Amino acid sequence: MTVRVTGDDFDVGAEIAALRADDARVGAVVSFVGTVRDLSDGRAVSGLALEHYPGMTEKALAAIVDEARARFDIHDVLVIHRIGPLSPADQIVLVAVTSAHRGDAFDACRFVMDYLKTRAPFWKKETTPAGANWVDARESDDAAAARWAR
Amino acid sequence: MTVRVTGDDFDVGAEIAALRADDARVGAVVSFVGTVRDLSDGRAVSGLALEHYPGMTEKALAAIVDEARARFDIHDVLVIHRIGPLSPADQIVLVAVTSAHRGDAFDACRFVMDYLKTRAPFWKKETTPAGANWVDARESDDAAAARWAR
Amino acid sequence: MTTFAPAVAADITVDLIYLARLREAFGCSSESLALPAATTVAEVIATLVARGGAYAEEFASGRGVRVAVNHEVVTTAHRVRDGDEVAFLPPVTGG
Amino acid sequence: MTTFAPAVAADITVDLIYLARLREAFGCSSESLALPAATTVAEVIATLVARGGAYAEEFASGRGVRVAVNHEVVTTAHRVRDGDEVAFLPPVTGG
Repeated sequence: MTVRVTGDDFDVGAEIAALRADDARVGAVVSFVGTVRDLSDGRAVSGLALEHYPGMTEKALAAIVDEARARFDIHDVLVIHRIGPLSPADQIVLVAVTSAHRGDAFDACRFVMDYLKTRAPFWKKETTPAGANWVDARESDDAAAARWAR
Repeated sequence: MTVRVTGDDFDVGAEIAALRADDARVGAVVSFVGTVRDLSDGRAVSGLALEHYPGMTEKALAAIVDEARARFDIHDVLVIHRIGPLSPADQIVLVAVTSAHRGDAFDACRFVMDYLKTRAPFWKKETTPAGANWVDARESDDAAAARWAR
Repeated sequence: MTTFAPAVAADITVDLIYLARLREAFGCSSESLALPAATTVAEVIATLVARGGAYAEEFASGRGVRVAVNHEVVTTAHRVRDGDEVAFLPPVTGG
Repeated sequence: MTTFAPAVAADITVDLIYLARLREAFGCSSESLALPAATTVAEVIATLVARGGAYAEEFASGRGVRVAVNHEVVTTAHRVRDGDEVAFLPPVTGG
């Protein structure tokens, strides 16, 4: 398991290759890349600042990955989340999961994203023509995470 | 939409970057990479040969992508599938989907894979210690595709 | 003086394509087959099964062979036309 | 000669951490707060709300602030201990 919170951009291809590590037990790699949109709730977004809670954020991500490993038959998980100032089209987050079969890889990748969105301590501040605003949490994200309740 | 059937390996990072094309309307990129496992139904696999039906295979993949675009709110889809001889840990297939929000990207990527597995004319022949065998279709793949029936 | 021949069903020719396991089982990747006009896919298959051996075996029910005419999957009720490419596809296993 | 002081609740000190919107609203990222031992998170919040202004506003019900003690999310019934790091987290919006 690798969890990384960083101000630096990441290379999706290199990260996925490192996660796979040419392990021939792996048959499926599902990845999610989140990117900065230039539109948020109908407002133009010219920039984003991402803040976290050092120490707790890394632990929260590791706990989410542990939960995914307990629920799904997967080999490995990588989570990279950027912090600091970002521009439209910049990469924000990468979640990648390897497994023998695709069903578990898809489920686990989506699970990690749904939990990350609702449980990992990150906060976005958007710059719009109306000024800089802390982004409101989305009910649709709560609903997505609730689907995994059991 | 890009559909490619090729003997050549592909660069996941470069392909995803080209699909995103720094389009700031995109907020989510979900990708699936299928790789050659060295174990199939308990038998050691030393190699794989992938065959297709030139002309029909490309049309079948394009039809699957069209169906995904009709069902889900997505921006673009990329499908690359290799043919010819492959070794354990080699990349077989890449499906990548861009969209504004992650739900549609996850659904569409999984839909394309489930349909590709059951509808796209590709055939695998495995080399095992017992010789070379055409791989049997999996009932679990039919079940996965049937989940999308409507 | 002109003679009029009686109207008969014109013969057609189709190209049969055998893929993957079928190609190997039949030792053949494609062949041309002359048929009466309006022959159905079911009748094409019956013609092949009548050859016996690997043909009878591979087209036995439960083997899951699908038929594509000019790259589109069809039912066995589909009627083939002159020049059609009729392909026989074992269950697919890509991805 | 030895004197015995009556047993009293020992004071504790905790570090309060305000994150994101809360840090900006309070104009403060962290502070130390002395409290009676065994104070609950609910009582810590009540202490802050009593300051009025932005504190009363941001801790109003429905704002969805969560509390983490030493990096673990806790309920308002949780009792804080000396040296705890008590963080106040607005609804998260990462990913």
